[in-house]
Amino acid sequence: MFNPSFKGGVHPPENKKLTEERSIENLSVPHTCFVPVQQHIGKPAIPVVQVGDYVQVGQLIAKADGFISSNIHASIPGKIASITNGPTPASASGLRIQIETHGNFASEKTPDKIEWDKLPPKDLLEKVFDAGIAGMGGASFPTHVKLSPPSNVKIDVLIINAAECEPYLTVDDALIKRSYKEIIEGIMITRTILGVKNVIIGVESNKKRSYKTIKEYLKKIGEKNIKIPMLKTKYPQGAEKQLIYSLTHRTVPSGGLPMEVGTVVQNIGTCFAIQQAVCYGTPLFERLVTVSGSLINKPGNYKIRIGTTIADIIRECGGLKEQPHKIVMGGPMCGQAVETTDIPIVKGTSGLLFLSKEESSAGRYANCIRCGRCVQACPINLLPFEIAANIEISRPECTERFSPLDCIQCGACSFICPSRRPVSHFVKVAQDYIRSKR
Amino acid sequence: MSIKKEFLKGLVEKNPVMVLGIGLCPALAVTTSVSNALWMMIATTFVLTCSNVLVSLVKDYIPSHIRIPVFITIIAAFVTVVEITLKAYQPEVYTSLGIFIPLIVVNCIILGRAEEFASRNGVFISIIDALGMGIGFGLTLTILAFFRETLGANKLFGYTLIPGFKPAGMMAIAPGAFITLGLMLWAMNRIMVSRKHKK
Amino acid sequence: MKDIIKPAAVLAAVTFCASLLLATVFAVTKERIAFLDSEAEKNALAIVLPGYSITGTAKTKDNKIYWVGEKTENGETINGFAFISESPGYSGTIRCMIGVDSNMNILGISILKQTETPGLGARSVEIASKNTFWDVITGSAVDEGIQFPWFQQQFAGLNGNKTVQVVKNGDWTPEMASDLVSQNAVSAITGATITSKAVVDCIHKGISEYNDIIKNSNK
Amino acid sequence: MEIKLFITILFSTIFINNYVLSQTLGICPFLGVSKKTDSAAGMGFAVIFVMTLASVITYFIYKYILIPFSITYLRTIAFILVIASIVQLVEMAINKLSPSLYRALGIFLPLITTNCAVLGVAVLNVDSGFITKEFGLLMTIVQGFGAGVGFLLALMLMSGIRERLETADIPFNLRGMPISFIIAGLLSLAFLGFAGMSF
Amino acid sequence: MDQQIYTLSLAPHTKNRQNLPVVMWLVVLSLLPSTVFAVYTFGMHVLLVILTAIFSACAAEYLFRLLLKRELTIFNGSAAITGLLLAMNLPPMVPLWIPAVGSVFGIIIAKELFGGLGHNIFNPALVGRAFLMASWPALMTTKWITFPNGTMFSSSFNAYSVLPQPALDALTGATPLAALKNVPALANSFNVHSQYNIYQTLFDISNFKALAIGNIGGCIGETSALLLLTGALLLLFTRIINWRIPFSYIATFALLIFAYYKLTGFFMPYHALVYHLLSGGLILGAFFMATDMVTSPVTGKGMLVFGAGCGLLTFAIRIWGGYPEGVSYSILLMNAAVPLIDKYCVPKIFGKRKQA
Repeated sequence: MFNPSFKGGVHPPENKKLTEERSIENLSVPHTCFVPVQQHIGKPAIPVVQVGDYVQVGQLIAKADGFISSNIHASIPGKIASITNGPTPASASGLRIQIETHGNFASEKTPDKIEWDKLPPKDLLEKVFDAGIAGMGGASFPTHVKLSPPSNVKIDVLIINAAECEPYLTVDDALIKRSYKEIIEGIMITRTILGVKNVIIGVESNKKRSYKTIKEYLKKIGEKNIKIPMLKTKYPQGAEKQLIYSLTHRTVPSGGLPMEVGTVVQNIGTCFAIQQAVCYGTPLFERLVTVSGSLINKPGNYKIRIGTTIADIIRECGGLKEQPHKIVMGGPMCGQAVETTDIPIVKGTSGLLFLSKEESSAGRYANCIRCGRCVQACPINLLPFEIAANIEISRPECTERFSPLDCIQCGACSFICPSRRPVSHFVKVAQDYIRSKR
Repeated sequence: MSIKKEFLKGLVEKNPVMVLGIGLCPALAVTTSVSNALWMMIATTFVLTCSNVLVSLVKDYIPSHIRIPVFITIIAAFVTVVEITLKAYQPEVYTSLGIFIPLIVVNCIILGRAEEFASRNGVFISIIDALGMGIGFGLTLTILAFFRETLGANKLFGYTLIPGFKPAGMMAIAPGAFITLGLMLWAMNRIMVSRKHKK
Repeated sequence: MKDIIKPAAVLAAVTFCASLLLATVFAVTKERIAFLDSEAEKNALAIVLPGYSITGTAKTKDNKIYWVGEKTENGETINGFAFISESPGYSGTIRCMIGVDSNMNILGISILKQTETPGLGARSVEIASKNTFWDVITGSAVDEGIQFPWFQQQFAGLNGNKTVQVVKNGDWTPEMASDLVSQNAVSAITGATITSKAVVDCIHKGISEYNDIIKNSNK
Repeated sequence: MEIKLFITILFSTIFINNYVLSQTLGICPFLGVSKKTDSAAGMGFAVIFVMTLASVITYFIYKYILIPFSITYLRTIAFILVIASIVQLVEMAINKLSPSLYRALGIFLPLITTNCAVLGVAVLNVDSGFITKEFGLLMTIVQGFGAGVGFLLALMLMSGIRERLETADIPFNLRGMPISFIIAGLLSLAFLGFAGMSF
Repeated sequence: MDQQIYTLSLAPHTKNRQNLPVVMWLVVLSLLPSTVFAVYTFGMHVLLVILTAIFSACAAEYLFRLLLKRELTIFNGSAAITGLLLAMNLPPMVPLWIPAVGSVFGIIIAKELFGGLGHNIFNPALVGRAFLMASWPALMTTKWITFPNGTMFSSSFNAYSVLPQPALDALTGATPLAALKNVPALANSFNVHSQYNIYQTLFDISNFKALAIGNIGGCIGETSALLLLTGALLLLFTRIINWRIPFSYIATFALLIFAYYKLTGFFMPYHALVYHLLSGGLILGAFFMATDMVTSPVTGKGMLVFGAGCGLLTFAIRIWGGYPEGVSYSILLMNAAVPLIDKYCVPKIFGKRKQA
């Protein structure tokens, strides 16, 4: 009842039942992969292979361009078939490295685990950078950047985001159930890199089993500095600033970064990737994806190679019951609807949903009835309906006093609106207008 | 031609209440009955005509920076004349118009015409202007009063209109005045717009 | 210097002329206004003190005027008193003149001033003509003679020492009169209970204010 | 007892007989300055100030000049000149003493001269017989102040509503003045709830 | 290769199930118990009044939108709710043209002229009622039904037969609140020098029962406190109405009423408090009319202020005002203040730094 939480938020129907109990399955390796060079926030990586080259799994194929960028690795062994533009999650036409399967998988041997606690933090950070890890929660911010705060900033808490507040998605849950030991190790590595002592893991109250698993394991290994309070189930509990507030009651200033209040937030999937990269030198070339929605025949939590196209995944998951109304990459609340099934999975793809019209269509929207639900739901305390009203009558210049730039695009307002108004879309328009004017 | 134009402009195209939006207080307050509205029209037109005449006569002798106080004094004098006369010879009208007789002074129509028209034009044309404006003002009041008296009291000139009809008392008080005038303005706007379309 | 003197002179001249004009108009109408005022007072007194002759006015301690009248009945001289009282109505103040005898029995009231809703509260002073607008314009109107508003008529004969009750029986008819007097009540104007109560309040206020004065002057 | 009387006067002028909404005085500035709440507040405070001041000054003029000389028929002319000069003087004084206040209120002051509610409150002070009563000065002050507060209240409510209606889908011909009258009518309908209130 | 083009749209891709029609019909559903009860106790005429009100509200909206060539919104149910709420605020025996005229005025003047649903400032049902009150007060204050054999007054009055018959008639012919307001005058005029007896009669336990159940004089929809609360619970449970407005409304009102009776030395302050809470339109107003989404504030703080304002005004009108009941006028008055409340009760934006 009194689980820690933030103000506002909504309770979307969870729809996690579809995949909650499914353990992680490996999806068969596709014949062809399209690996985009832009899978993270920052500059796109620069390809370091030529068409016709043969690559091994985990081989570097594109190099980070500068500090805020990430390395890209081959996800399947084979031949570089092309380096051309095509649809990617980031844009309708982005540079993709096409790899066609060639050669064998036998070389994929698990190397021996290294003893990371003997290495200095700088080397650990180097390994994270080499592995090309970017945040697995969705925003895909290069992890090594987050882990190297400026020297004048004092970080005292590391927050691990396992809230997974989006409906349908169960990847974090499934990962915890299977690899909680690795995750805790990853957390410890991250803690060492940052040089902080205290860690807080945020898990929503609807994932009781995962919560128990971690809690018991922590007790067993006698770790006292990692706390795991149970969060109230509420969307957007996993949004960075909301999570920080729920767990520490610190308020990240508007337009500011978590480190300004002495915190760093890492997704739980990222911790797992860090552990893999540091202990085994495995770069990030595959990830867990929840494939769900009412129209897919075999929903589940799959381990999928980066670059696998949606079309391949549909085939591997038993095909579709009928043509979906929408295909969404990510969660239904702030994920992205895609136009074609040619789009590949990237590092930040946590879910792939095949939604029917009943599940996802808003239909025509009606007048705002000023019920104030968007105001109650907004975790940032904005007045979304006012912004929407002004945009609707083409007065974007009047929206500035309602600070649309503070909006985190969580979509709670659109979700809750009884008039079915695309409120967060209107807010986005206002944001674009104000940004373009500056 | 010009005389006709100056006279007619007050009725429609520059109607003080409906178009310029001035002289609203008396328009709302005294329109509980048609006879009140007509008396208001007479009183206002009288003051307006007299002040226009006097202003256009003395306009050349008044230093421009004190013209407003002078105009106000002139208007106030005529208003008081009306006030005293009504009190002496029409005591019932005096009571029912009440405070709105002295308040003719601050009716923007009068000062507005003195400032805008009479202080720039000759005596005769100023009279025409005053008559047009006064009658335009009064006409609006009368129409408003007609709706309010018939619907609000089921009466016309104080006599029952349809025996048995239960009038809507709200029309006789302030809310009725506001709403009726609002609807009249709406109708006027619609007519004006459709006219413009035809042209 | 000239900049100040000339405007000042013009302004003074205009004001002077205006005052002169007004003084003239006032002088012409003065008598008529005075006549109307006294006439109005006389009429009101005739209503609230019916049959009494006014012997003079008196003042209370705080300078409020009241009227004293007398009439001879069965060889005895009876005093009557009239005074003015005010009370807030539905919109604005209601001012009444009230006539009582020395036992505080109400002889009559007259509403001097009210700004109530026409058709509702204002019916306290209106006499509904039975002629309709159409009767008047077709010339078939009947002369109804001088009438007195029924609402004010009801008050005559009530006991001012007791609370006057306002009852909602629908509009007053002569048949209701005896019943109402026995209840010390008046029938409210339909739909204007607030106004009706305000008039009653006005009477209560006036009577309580003048009660002692009148009792003392009687001795 | 006296306190109760003053509360009654104050309450009555603010709510029961609100100058704008139930007596339809001061409609022009009420509609003209109610587009934005900020300017409405500025105007409202300026009116409170001028009304209170005008009540006091006209009280003295009426009691100590007009009555002793038996020239009460000059009431209208005297009051309007006094109000015009008060406004002028206040404007100059504020300009000298507090330029920041002048920036906030200054632009509204000239508009007040033609606000019939100001002359209205002065005339009503006389009409309600406050001048000759005991505590008359206090009563006029309370009435003047209350009238100003009532004006501010009506103006603020109106401007809030009009600001909100900027995004409303009002029929085109109804925008601006007509809908403002409808709002005023509904406001005044709501204010009927105070009718007949007494303590 | 798959050439199918899928729907593109911005997030979110899922929607709350509670959309506009659902909201509207839930409101109707929550009003149903008290409506049915009213028809049962007051008779079939009440059903006609309710149907007339609903029909004319819908017809007015339909015709207005048709004439102005605007989108027809008649099926979103809001006009029907306006009609129903208006009918619930009318005395049971009004002639049928009263609900018709009231609905038409409310819908057209208070709602459609402002641009229809969502743009109106005032609650159309309350505007309709205020219009009827201002226009035909006689019809609006006399058409009550009394229960000669019902619980209200009859049994308790037998116990206090000191009261003369006319006083009994005066009390039973009115609504509970009007009866309460009349006590001093009644006591004076019928020579019952102590008001004690009359108050004791009014505050008899059987009357409180009647107030809760609803077999008592009053407007169509306001008499049964229990059934109204049942409906209100449904709305609170489905989160259609926010608890803040009813809570702060009733709390403020109760506090003021209690303080007033206590401070004026009234001998039965607790009874008076309960009597005030249960009688009149307080529950109907606080849960169903003050909470109208369009005409109430959007922010939490604003809702509390709004409710408190309603409570204060209701208290003032009931105690000092010209009418026995003040709920509808206080809500209407606070409706006017909503834009200002919204403007000045904006919540602090999360993480917003203070302007330097």
